[in-house]
Amino acid sequence: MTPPSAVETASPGAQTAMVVNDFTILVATVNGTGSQTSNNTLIRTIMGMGVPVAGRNIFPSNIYGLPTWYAIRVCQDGWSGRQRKANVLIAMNLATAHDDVAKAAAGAAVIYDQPMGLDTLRKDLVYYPVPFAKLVKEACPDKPALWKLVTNMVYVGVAAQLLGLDMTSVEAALAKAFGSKPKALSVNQAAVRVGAKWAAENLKKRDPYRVEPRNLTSGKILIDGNSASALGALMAGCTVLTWYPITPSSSLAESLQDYFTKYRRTASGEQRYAVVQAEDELAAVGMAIGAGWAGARSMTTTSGPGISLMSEFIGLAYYAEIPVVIIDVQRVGPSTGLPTRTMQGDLLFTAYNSHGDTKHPLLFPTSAQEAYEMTMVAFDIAERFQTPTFLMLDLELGMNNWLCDPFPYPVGDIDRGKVLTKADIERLGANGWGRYKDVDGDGIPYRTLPGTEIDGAAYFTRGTGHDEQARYTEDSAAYKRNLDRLLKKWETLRNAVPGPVLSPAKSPTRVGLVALGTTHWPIEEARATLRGKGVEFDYMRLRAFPFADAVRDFFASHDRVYVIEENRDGQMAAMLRIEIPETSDKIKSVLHYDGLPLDAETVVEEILAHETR
Amino acid sequence: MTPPSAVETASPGAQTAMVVNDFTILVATVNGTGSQTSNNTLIRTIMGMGVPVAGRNIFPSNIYGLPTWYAIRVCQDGWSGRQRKANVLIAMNLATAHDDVAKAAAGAAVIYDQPMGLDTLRKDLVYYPVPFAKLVKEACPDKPALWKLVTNMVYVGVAAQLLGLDMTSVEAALAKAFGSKPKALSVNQAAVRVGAKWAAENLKKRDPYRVEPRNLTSGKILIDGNSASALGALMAGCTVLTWYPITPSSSLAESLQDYFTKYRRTASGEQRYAVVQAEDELAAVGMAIGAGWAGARSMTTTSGPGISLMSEFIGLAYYAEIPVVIIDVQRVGPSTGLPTRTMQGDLLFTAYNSHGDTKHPLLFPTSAQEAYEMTMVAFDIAERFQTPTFLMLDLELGMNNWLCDPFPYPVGDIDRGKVLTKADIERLGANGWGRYKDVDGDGIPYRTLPGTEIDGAAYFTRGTGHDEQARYTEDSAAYKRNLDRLLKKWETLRNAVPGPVLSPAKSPTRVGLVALGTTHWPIEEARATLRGKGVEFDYMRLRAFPFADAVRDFFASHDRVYVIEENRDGQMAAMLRIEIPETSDKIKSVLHYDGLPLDAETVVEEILAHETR
Amino acid sequence: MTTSIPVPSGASSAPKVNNLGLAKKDYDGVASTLCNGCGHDAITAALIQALWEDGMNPYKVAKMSGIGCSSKTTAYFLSKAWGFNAVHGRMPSVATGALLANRTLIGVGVSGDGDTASIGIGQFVHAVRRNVPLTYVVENNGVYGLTKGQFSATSEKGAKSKYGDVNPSEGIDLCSLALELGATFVARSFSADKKQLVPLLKAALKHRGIAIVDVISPCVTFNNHPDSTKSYDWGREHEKQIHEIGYVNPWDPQDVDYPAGERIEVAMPDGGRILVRKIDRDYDPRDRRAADRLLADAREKGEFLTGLFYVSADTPNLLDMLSLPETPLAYLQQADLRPGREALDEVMESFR
Amino acid sequence: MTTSIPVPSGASSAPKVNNLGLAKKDYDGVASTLCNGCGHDAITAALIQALWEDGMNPYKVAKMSGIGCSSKTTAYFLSKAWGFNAVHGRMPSVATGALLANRTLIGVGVSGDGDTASIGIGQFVHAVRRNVPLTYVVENNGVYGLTKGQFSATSEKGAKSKYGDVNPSEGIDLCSLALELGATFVARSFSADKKQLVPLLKAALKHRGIAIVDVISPCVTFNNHPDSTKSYDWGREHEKQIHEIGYVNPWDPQDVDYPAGERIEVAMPDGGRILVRKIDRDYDPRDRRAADRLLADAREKGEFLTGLFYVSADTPNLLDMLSLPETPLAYLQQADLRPGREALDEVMESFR
Ligand SMILES: Cc1ncc(C[n+]2csc(CCOP(=O)(O)OP(=O)(O)O)c2C)c(N)n1
Ligand SMILES: Cc1ncc(C[n+]2csc(CCOP(=O)(O)OP(=O)(O)O)c2C)c(N)n1
Ligand code: SF4
Ligand code: SF4
Ligand SMILES: [Mg+2]
Ligand SMILES: [Mg+2]
Repeated sequence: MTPPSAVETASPGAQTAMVVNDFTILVATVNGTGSQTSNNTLIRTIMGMGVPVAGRNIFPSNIYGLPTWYAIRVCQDGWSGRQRKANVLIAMNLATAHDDVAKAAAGAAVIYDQPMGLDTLRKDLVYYPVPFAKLVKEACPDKPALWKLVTNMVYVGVAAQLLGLDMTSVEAALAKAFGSKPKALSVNQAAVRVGAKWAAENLKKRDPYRVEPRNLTSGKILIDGNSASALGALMAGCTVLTWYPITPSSSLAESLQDYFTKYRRTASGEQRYAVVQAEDELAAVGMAIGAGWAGARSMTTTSGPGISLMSEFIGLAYYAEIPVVIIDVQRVGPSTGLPTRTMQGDLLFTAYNSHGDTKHPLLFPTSAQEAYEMTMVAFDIAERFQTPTFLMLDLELGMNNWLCDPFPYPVGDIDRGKVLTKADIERLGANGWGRYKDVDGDGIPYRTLPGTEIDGAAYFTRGTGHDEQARYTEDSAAYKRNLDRLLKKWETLRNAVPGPVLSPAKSPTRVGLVALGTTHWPIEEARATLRGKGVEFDYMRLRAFPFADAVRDFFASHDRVYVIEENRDGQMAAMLRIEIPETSDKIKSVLHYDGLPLDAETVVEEILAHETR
Repeated sequence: MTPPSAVETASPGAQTAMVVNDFTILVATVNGTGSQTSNNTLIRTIMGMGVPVAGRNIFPSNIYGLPTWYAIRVCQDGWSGRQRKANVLIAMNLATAHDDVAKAAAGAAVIYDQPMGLDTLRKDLVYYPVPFAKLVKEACPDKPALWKLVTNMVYVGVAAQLLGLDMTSVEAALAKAFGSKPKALSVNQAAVRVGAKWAAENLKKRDPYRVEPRNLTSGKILIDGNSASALGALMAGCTVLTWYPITPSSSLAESLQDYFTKYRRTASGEQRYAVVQAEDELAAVGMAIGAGWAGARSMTTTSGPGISLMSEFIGLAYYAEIPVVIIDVQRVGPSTGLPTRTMQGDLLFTAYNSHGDTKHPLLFPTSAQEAYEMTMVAFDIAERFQTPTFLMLDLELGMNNWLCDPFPYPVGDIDRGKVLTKADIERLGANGWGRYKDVDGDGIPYRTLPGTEIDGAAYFTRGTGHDEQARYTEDSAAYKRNLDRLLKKWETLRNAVPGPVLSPAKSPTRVGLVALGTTHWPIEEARATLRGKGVEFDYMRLRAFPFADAVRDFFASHDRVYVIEENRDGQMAAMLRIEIPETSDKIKSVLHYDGLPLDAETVVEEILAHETR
Repeated sequence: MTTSIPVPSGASSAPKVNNLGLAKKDYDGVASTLCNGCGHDAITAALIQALWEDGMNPYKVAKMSGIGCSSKTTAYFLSKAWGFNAVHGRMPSVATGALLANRTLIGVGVSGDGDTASIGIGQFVHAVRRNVPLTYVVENNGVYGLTKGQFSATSEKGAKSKYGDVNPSEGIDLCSLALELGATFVARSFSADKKQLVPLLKAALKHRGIAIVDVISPCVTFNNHPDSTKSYDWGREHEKQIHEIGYVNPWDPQDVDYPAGERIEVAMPDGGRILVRKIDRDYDPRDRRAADRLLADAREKGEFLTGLFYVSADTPNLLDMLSLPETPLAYLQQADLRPGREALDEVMESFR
Repeated sequence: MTTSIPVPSGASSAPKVNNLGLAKKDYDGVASTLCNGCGHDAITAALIQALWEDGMNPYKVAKMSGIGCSSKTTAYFLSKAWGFNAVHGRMPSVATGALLANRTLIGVGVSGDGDTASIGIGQFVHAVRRNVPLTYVVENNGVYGLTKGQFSATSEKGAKSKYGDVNPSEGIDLCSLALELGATFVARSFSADKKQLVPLLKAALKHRGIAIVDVISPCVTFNNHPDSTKSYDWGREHEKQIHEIGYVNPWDPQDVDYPAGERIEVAMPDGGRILVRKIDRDYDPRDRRAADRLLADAREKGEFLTGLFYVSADTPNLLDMLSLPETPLAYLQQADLRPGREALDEVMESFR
């Protein structure tokens, strides 16, 4: 089979210079067909060649048969954000192929299943039709049941050949995937080889995209944020996980369960952890709160709908001052929304969650490593401040693969906060302490753990009005004293959470950028682009709510600040306006909220549109 | 029995001039002892004398045996806000009597149960010890079981005599309370008479407080905000009420149920309404949403904890665009808090309730009449804008008695919003409409009601992503289009909700006041006081969220604006800062949050403290 | 199963249109997006058949569901009807509200075992207690399909997941639970047993109260390993019908040549009849205590019984208790609802 | 009731201190703020008695409750213990969490019928399924006391309120529901029957799984009219004990002169024994099917039976299933919990 000549002559990409290690591969398939393993093979192969990659899964809220995409950003400069358009499209799904082609970058290479006949759709692309049906039979003649699955490995072979992937690296990636299943390994190896061989013999490279080996990934890991956070919880000494499944958080709980099983089971079969799959989110957080109250490091994982359901309990934990870690892997709302798309959509609702006067610390990890570290920080804050503490992940960070350095072993010890032991009570005397008394002037009271065997240690926990001794009261003055102390605690907390990370321009600028979470990556990329255009901005990355003094300072030293976030309503801008009123006039919101992660191009365009010079 | 002479000579109040129709009576009793009827008799007697009154119940979260207070503000100028200190104290509860005495205003009259021996506590009060045990036996010799209850009517008689209450008016009030129960009537009449007679014969008036007849209440009603709102719902054509009991909202639902029974039951026993006591708040709002979806005017009533539990459903109703009215009779949070105290504590949480990008209209009634009218407005907004609409009452308005003009019969018709009938669909054709299409450019789509018997009328409602035709979609562009339309709808809504009420000073001032709800009354009183001191302020009373243009204008025309509210965190200030960023720097929060309603004195002090001149 | 009860659910005798003059395709929905072979799709097909044969007015059907693969299926039948895919586990309340607003709607609820027995068990319990007139179909696969295979609360204690995990908690038997709570129609079936499922659904749709239909419906992707009690293999091997069941609508041809006494007939309010014929045990589905015993025995023995366990055709439902008017509340007009000035005056007077 | 089972719960034989050397007043709480005569106060008194006689370590008791008059009562006993008055209807989850964190705690849950059967039925169901080791006392008055007398879900259909309203929905029988869900200890009593209540609570406290104790507890303020099935009058007139019950702790004097065969004895894990003596029927509380029948019969006849309906002393509880270490999770130290560097390296390697 020869590619149609129309394509050969019309392709403008054919003559341009090579584009090496800087492009996006988009694989368009149908979910439930096992393409994940093939895509992992591709990404690991490139990583194995020492070239930085990032893998992004755009999948449906469905188990089988709907369109799904996997985007691999290959970028030797290390940028990992989404790119709007694909340079190499592997089009395997007829249902979306026309649209996929329409959206590809000019000059893109299109590898596709020949019968789809995509090559007439656009003149500016390079087409590589592939007879997958024929090739898969060759690769695996005796197992028709596997053809659907194995087809995916054939495209790996074709792409490997076209992009110049290193076959040793491909084999290593396959070995990693199928190491323990020799039969599967050999079937998949055969498929890759058939694809590569066929491509070598039948396709003429006419597009510019190539991968060339570098030495930029050695020692690095490719990890999803959910696994990273789970690992953080393991290291933080979390002992109780009570959760309810919900995309995109389920894999966090399931990873942690796996780590527990592996690293917290003693030789005698003792399990130094408890995991309970609750019946819903109310029960999940209720259990976590009960466990936190009784002295365990406890957590729950959820996404937006779960936060809504937990609202009553969150207010209880705030007011009764009970440590608990709640991880919200955000997805697109409102309501069930787009469960498999990403958004920074729960910020405002979580920050002030529950009726009455309430505020909660939120942590905003940007990278897998921060997901790991901030999970540990979250437990320390929760126990130190005896308050529900939120780790705000999102689908983009939680469920995608990020290249990063291996995580450092935790330095320093767990901070269990102000807990009085039997000996302490002995020393203080039975009436020498009060559960809700501000002894240290920081608003943080002391607690005892249920089961402490001495008179005077016990206290009564309630969501109703209480005085310093945790006694029931409806007294106005006592109520107000307590609320004021909670505010003082909040003030203490403000400079105890991770402060912002400042990335100043070469010389101070009057205009600043502010962001949080994974938008950091496209923003940094955009800053580099803008720098190339001679436009520079100071940049502050928020790592937590409430806002440390440095946040206020940043606003004070800038005239205009773009607050970039992934939601419609400018939720972070709202929180800044509430907490630091004088920032209000300076804030300009840059909002991205279509469910896809922000990309650098959008940042550049938005900022330039406003900052016309 | 003669009052101890120590009291007679030491009382500084004895010689001062009479204070007529301007003081506060505080009755301190134990709850569950039936004092409510006595207090009602007192307040209705004064009202019957043509003197304006307001009744305020400060009660425990408990059924029997804990302290409770009833404050009657007698004020011929019509001020109805709480006063910090009582001028006439009726001290019937030993548990609080010492504290009650300590907190009374200088010169206050103290009527108390003689054995308590309060008269040595302060020198600056006028004491009237009363031998209630003896008197009650006289009043009702043959029914010892009733003594506890009837004691309360004895104090009515004593107070009536001392304050100069009109006995015909007392009799009328008793007749109103016991009209249908002649036996109870005569027992209570006897008790009042015994008390009055004893007082006439044994007590010498030595305090200055007196009620004198006026003609200021004729035609007026004395009504609690919950009943008023229930009446509004009846008039609005509400047909479905699904609720779960919670203080202070239960009496709203129960009143509405009563009105339904009385005014919506046809002769044949048909009930033109449905009331279901749900199993919890999730179910209550779920049912209301189902009913709103199917075309009924539906509502639910709750308080803070209920709003927290409804959060997931509220987001669904926002995103799927389903009309429903939710009445939040606010109490003190966080968590269970002080269930029988008042607070404007759910503002921020309700305004942006639920995960994802969500915002909801809130209405803030200030008076019983507004509670009545705004309940009707709420139904119109809910249906017109197809969105969950909140009426933000609070315990202060909902459960206390307010004197006001009788309510006008509603003018104008119910607005059921954009509903397409069978005939409409016939005209438009089956594909001629789309459930989530913005046809009119106002962001508000059309809907059909389930059961409309024609092809093409049906659509599918979901909390997941949907396109204009209500079809499931995960498409980024369609998702964003929909979210943007919701924002456009919000813009339309902004000037459709009740705008602020402006009360300018005689000449424009640079400093303004902003408030909402029942704090209006003490603020108006404080403004009068301040005016007396030569200090004037323009004042804007907010009636709804979102904020109409006039709100922005008020801020634009003032340099400094005190936002006065009953919560710790300045929740209304936060909403103003979010929605009208340029107001941020101008806002100064005046916050009152001890669970008691704001009083004028506090307003005066707070403002003067800042505006030192 | 072949039956001599004249049930018009087979292919052969089916008329081209039903009593309303509608073809079966008039009851179709949009294309399913579930996995090939998912039990839920078979239930959808059975529902279409039952709605059609029962001559249900499509415009009056309210298709209510929660969240899950199962809950998605309300989109896959009867596009002429309104559907409401609400939030997870709270379908019953939304359905209750819709029926309050419009008593002429035909409530068809579809849920999953996670949606009903885990997060939704509270609303299930209370909907049953209230006898909400709702056909409540649980597509029961023992797992959360949509979130990838975790155990649901109907998985029996000790059940093994595809990945080898063991379920530590007692499983809920939704049928015996519903009976315990006073349900007025309780049935179980198997998604692969369309012959039984269709008449059961037909009867359920005609029941004027809550009709719990627990349908074991294999999840081919996450819970179809042979030792799973929710798998096709297990179901096919173990299903024991407690009787043959048929549903005869008033307009269906009369079943003439059938000796009385061999079967039990339950008259339904609209004139239809449930016909039940003995297979190997005498069982009267109107006897609640018998149902208790049957299900308790089955649990003890680990049996998978299907059929109509219980029906009480004449218990008043929630709407009956509310004395609603003929006209649905949703359609009442201002004039029907807003009392006159005298009423307001009267109320005002009471506050003077 | 007089019993010849040697139960040390009477006034006469009670020692001044219990086996821990504690006086009964060591089990007191703060003063009650409930209405005079409220059934709940009697249950509090019985709990104090039972905790004391059982020699429960006060410091290890976790008093868990929701919201309601009933839920307040955890403050009215055992001030030496920690109490947690959580949110309405969600006590079971908080209790579960506390027990996970510290398996040595003695979980005592107190709830109301509204708290448990209305808003809380979901968490009740799942706590039972999990066999959480919790004494779960429901102070059942058929109404919401604290919000002034609305019906709760345990009010039977047709019940009339103090104000004349009629309950339109089926009432939930928490005991038969618990049985249905696999509860391992199920009992009912009457707050006015302290003689029975104390030994039942003693047994419940020693049970290593969920112990559901449904106590009819009149609300004198809102549901004590004579025709209310939750009133004192009705209860006193209708209570039928299904047996005499006693609980004997290992350190209690042996019951010697008692002919075997006339009673049933259930051994509890700590060496204590439940003794059950026939009154007018033969009943073995270890027979779950018998319990099913008993309760179904009682429901049919409208009987108010009290006693221990069912106990299974050796079913593994939630904590057993989790293979927890001796040391409570809450007390494990960083060294016990944080894996070493090799472990981190291994995980890192898996992501290369
Ligand atoms: C509040 C909330 N929690 C969790 C989820 C995630 N979720 C979606 S479907 C589902 C379980 C569905 O299980 P089931 O009802 O058995 O349906 P199946 O997919 O098995 O048919 C869960 C937990 C959600 N959508 N909403
Ligand atoms: C979320 C929430 N909804 C409603 C309430 C109001 N509330 C307080 S107690 C109660 C009912 C209590 O009834 P029950 O459990 O039977 O206790 P009882 O007072 O009868 O002992 C309700 C509805 C609340 N506190 N929280
Ligand atoms: S995952 Fe299971 S339940 Fe969901 S569609 Fe696939 S087979 Fe059906
Ligand atoms: S209201 Fe009822 S339940 Fe509450 S304390 Fe009083 S008697 Fe007890
Ligand atoms: Mg399922
Ligand atoms: Mg109760």
